[in-house]
Amino acid sequence: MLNVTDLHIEIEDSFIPETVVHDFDITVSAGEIVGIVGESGSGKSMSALAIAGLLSRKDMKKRGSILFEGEELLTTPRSRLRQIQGDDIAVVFQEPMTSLNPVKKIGWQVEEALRIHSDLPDDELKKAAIRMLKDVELDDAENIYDKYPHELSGGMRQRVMIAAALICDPKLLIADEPTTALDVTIQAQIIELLKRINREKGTAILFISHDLSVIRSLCSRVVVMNKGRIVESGSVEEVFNNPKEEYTKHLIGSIPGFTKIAHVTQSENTDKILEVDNVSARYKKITGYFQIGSKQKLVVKNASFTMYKGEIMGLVGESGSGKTTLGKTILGMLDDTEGRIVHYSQRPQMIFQDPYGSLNPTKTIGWILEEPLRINTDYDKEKRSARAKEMLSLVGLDESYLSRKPNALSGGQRQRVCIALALMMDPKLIIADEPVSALDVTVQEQVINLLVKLNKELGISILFISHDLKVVYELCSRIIVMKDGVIVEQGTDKEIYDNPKDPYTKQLLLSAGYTD
Amino acid sequence: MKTVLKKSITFIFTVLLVTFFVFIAFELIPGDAATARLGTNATPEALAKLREELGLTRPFFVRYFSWLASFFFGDMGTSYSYGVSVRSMLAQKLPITLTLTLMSFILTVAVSIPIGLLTSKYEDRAVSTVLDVTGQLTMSVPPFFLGILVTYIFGMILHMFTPGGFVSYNVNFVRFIGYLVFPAISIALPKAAMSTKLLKTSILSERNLDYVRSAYSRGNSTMDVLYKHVLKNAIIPVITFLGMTLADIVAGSLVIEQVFSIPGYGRLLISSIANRDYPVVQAIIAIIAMIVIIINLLVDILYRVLDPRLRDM
Amino acid sequence: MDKLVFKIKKNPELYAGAVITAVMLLVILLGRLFVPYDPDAMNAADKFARPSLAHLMGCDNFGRDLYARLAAGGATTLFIALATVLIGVVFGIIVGAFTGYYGGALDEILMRFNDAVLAFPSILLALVVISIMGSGTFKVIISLGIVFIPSFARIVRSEFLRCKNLDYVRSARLMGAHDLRIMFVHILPNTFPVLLSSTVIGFNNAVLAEASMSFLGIGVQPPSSSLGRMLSDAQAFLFMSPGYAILTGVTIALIILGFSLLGDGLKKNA
Amino acid sequence: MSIKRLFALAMCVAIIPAVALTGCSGDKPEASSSIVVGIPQDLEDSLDPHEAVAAGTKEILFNIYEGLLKPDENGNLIPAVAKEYSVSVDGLTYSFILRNGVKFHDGQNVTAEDVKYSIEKSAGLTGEQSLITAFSNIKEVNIVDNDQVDIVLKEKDIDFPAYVANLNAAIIPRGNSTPATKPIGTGPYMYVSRSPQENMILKKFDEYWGTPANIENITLKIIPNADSIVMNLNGGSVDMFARLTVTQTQQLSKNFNILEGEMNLVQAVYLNHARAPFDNVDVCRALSYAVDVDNILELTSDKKGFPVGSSMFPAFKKYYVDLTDSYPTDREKAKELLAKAGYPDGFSFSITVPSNYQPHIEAAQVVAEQLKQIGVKADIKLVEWNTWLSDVYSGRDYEATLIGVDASSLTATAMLDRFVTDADNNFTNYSNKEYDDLYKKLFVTPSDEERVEIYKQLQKNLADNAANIYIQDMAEFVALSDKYEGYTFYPLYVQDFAKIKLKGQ
Repeated sequence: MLNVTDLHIEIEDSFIPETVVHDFDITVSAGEIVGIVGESGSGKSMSALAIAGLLSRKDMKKRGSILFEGEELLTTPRSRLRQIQGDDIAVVFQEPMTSLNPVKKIGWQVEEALRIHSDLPDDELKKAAIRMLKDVELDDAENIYDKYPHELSGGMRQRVMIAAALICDPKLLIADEPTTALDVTIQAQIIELLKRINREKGTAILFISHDLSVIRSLCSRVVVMNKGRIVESGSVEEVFNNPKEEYTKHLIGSIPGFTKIAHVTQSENTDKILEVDNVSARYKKITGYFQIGSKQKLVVKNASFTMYKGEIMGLVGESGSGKTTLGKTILGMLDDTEGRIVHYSQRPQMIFQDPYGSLNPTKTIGWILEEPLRINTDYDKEKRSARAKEMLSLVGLDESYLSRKPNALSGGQRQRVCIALALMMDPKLIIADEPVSALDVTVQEQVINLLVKLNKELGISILFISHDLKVVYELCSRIIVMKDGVIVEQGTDKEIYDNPKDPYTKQLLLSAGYTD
Repeated sequence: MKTVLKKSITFIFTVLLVTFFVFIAFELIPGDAATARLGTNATPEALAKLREELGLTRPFFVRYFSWLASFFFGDMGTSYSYGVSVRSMLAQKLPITLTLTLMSFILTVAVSIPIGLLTSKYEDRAVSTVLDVTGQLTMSVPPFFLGILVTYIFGMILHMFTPGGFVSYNVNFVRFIGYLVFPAISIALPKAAMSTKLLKTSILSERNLDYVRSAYSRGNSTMDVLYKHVLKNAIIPVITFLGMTLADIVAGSLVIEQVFSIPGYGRLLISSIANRDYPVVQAIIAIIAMIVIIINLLVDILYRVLDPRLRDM
Repeated sequence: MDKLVFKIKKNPELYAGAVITAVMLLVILLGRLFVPYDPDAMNAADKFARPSLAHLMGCDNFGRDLYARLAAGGATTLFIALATVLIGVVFGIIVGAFTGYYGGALDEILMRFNDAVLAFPSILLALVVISIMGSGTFKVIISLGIVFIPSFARIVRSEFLRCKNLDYVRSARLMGAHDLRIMFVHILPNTFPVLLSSTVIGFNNAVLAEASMSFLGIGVQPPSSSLGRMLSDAQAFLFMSPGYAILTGVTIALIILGFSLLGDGLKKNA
Repeated sequence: MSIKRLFALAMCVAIIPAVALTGCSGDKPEASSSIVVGIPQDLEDSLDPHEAVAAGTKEILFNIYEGLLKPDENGNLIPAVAKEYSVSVDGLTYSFILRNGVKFHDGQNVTAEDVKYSIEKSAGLTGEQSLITAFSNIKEVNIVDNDQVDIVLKEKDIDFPAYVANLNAAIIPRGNSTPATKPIGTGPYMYVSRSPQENMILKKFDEYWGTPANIENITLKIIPNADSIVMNLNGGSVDMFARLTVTQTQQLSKNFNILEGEMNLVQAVYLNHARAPFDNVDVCRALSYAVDVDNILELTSDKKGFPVGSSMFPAFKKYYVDLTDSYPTDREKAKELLAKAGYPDGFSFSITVPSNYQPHIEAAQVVAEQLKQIGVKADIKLVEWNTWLSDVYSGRDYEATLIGVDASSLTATAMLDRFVTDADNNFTNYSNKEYDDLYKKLFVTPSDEERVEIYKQLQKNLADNAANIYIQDMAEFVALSDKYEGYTFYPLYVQDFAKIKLKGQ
């Protein structure tokens, strides 16, 4: 059905034109699910968009051929291309938050492809749209039809995107990282939905992702890309069980969740580092006029746990479960809280999730690192920069980074600087709020190893907050599971992963791929 | 609904604040209505008598609140210099300025939206760069100079209107509107250029967002994407800008009325300030402030109608 | 060389703006330094003299050399606009920072003040302030400065609202930095790109406002002159020597054009 | 609302102005007997003749009101509401014989009661403050019979008839309760309506007792912005404009006749003698030597204007003495005098000028430039008219001011009374013993020749002591469209519309 041969894509953004995709070939037969995997910047999305005919920017040159049912898409006139788009080829994008027009109703957007490619009257369009919304397992579809995108959750919006794509029953669905921005439980549901549609409707799917485990559970064939070139391709079993290329091996090796790294068994050392006793936190939203009157929402409800010196403890839960708020409450960053928090170390530090927001873009790395010393100590310039250099080398970055600005660094490097920043005051306790979830798999692995090294060598205990059960399995010795602000279960990694008691924990483990 | 209530409270508070500003301002300006009236024949006793008569000797707060109370019930007092009720004077003057402001506003919208669309659609063609440059030029010329150029070219050379030939609305309505066309053009040109540029940049920035790509993926043509998807999002910042420019248009008419000798509020305000004619100045400034704030209120509501994300705020 | 051509193609406004602004500043500087005439020296014989070698741009109604006056007027206008924008930015930052960062009752009240001042058409407010303090270059600067504070305050406030919840601010607070340091050392530098482009726009508005004020007779007072003053004086001789008005008008237009293009260019690659 | 409709709306909105545009091309004012006269300022003070103060108001009210007597274009007093008058032997009682058949604009006949009421009101006998200082000399007003009224004075004052002809002594109907807003008089034109800051409409009074006016209706159009006056004249929307500057007249189109006359005022730099250094006569003389009047005229009004040497202008004919050459420009002498007065390297002072008089502002700039050459720095302080009135005129809080002073009534004393030490309108604080004695002698000498001699000595005194730096009686230009003729100049600050007529009418 789809046959792409030596596709080249060149971009002239900067002065010297840069080839982003080199001789890319792929074939997808009717009803087949093919995956493209690679790290960010490997050109996987670029090639998918080219196939969907969405790369029409003037500073971009495309060579090679894209045959779709015998028709050459690269050279067809736009008018013909427009007939195919939405009817035969449909696309689902990564960011559910921004891929829907914020000022238009859901129903109108779902039925849009049908309105373009058919001349059904409006009421027919509405019926088709509602049927489609039900088909993607959205309950009370009639009600959602008249809602606006901002009124739905991320998962529901992704389902709407899929409905909008499949309304004309296309032959090929291109899904560009549809599940990356979603929680693990919803991710599993979307994957199941795609499988069902492929089975029932026979729609071929071209699935693009950087998450190997998702590819493994969905696709029959896979293509591995790195820096714009195809490294290896073949059936999923072949590639995953005996990868030929070095790069593929390395990629598969760094999938977390199978090998334990840290193994500080919790000996009977009784000296605690942190005690959290019956803590709850409230989030105040000011609604009244002149600050009077406000709605209050309880985000954390009487959580209590204790942490011991030198331990890496996991705090797991989906987005909105209150895990980050609990982390902030422990550091006293929220003022509307109750309950007792006892610190057995001074100046605990925090590492934030979004590497782009956690470093002040206008300052140099050196300045940022020296800031805590400038505020809390009276070290002179030399002493401060010496300490900064020391910390940088500890996290594996050389001195040249001191004079650089955050936006000149990659995501991984920035996260290392955040860690260095946290270490400047040599804390005994670090609260890491999803430090690796925004990073690529290979980079994720490096940061995790760094955290383990710090825990071993400096004895720093870490409260590791995450929604990724696989990373938590690798890293943490004891784990707390939270749901809607309440701690549902806590225990050692064996107790949680081998015989979970709470039904919610079981469901979490299932969708993370731990089928025992 | 609650936000409207909140907004109207801020509206009243702001108007009060504005009138209070004006009152204090007048306390500080040297000279008062009495010296203005008596001029070179002012003798100390005459000044004292006239001040008594005009009630200028009452303490500051008494004067402010009595003015406020009467203003609230629509009685704006009598003008010191004309001896006529302020309301009747304003009833004559404000319609002229309001019509001029309205015409300039309509012209701004009528010019900026089509041209904004045009330049963003054919972005790299020569015509849009030419329009952009002329737009920049009209924005860089002081408004009164633009007024003079318009009068000079259209009035003296092309004789499309007689400079100074203002005709009041109750005399001949068509000629009244006809004459106001050119002053409206002189006010509207720079504002139209600004909003065109804003619309163009807003459209171009909306175009790079994800939902536009998904619209294309469903088979929309460039025109469909522009009209069905982008325009409604792009128009939102332009609406706020247009709302804000209204305050400038009102100020602009103050200057343009001088150039085109239009007896709107502008001239009356300046002479009343010179003659320390408090009631007239107070009334004009309060009314203008109210108009501007009402417009901001309307823009805010329109903002919520256009952008569903704000509806529940 | 073609690397430069590529850059210009990428951001034409920046380069066009920079060139025009540089030329205008050069013209004014040359006028101030090398023109042999004192801008106020009157000479009855040269009344309305045509541009000639002796007087590059001719003379005005008092026989004063127009180029010298344009240079002097240009310098005054630039000085006024700069000083006005300075007042507007400095106080705008202070007001914007505190209202944006702290919020609460202080924010509500100051914002209401802001709305009240913004509800005043700017020239009107300047008119009232001038009538209180009398006219003259410094009075013009103070009155325009006051008028510009609210718009800058509003811009700075929205930037502070955007930045105050970002992680790097939280981590600064976590390190024990007190609020003032966070506001002015951490957050403020991040507002500079937005502040820069609005400063340029503010500068242009100041030049235009000064011209309107001179037209209403409340701007800079003779014999010192600004471009706005000269333009409104030149208007009286429009028919006799149109050169006077046109040259002054073109000077103002080019200065503003240069700065607005520069502003757009800076915004584009900020 | 779909985008298509929004676009359509925008388009049709743009068409409205185009349509309206065609509607206004042919709007030439119809040439029947009407005229549009431009005035720079609205009549912002009261329309009651006994309260009107501003010169701009009085020059218009001259067409609406008349007193018992009336000045003519040569400065003589001609009978108006009164047919004739006679003076008693002791010079204390003036008997006025009323002209019968004189009507007010509301059709009522003028009665003796109206005359008594008007004179007593304007003299301040009925409580209000009188605008004519000399009227405080009136003891009583008696009605002899219904066409004779006697006015009895406290002391002799041979200038009394001139005060009666002053506009502030006009005759108004007793019945009119609101003269300030609804003027009713006996003049050739009657008031119709006004719209503040826009216009005032006057109409010919058909039952006028004297020679009737020619033009049927007059529209006084207010054009506040000096620079758009030329535009409006050339544009054809205004037919006549008085008191133009030279530069404005030079830019008018061919179809305007430019008539030249005198403004009848003394433009000078008035020095505040209570303030150093102007309390030193040598300093005042030094400045007078430094100021070159011809250069001022050359720069500001193309040499048009009549230099004066003292506080009197040529229109007063026999009372005027030409002192223009008392201070020929001599910078060396000026520097000597300055050194002698203790200011070898000059001093600095401020010249306050009202911001609404462009000619005075221009003259001040030239004076400042000239004084620079003797090391004296004069900076110009522009103030609003109202601030000038309160600070400079009544407050006398200034160093020097450049203004034009006119005669409040047709008497020579009106120009000279303000320099008597204790006169309350002596805003220059001039105080000179010989001047005061000479002035008092004026009221005692009956014979005209001696009075003329005293007036001349008073003027010499002002010139010798350089009381002020005298410049000129400015030339006045009136632009009149060639469709009209007959504009006549008066030695007073008035515009007489009655004499204007259509060409060939």
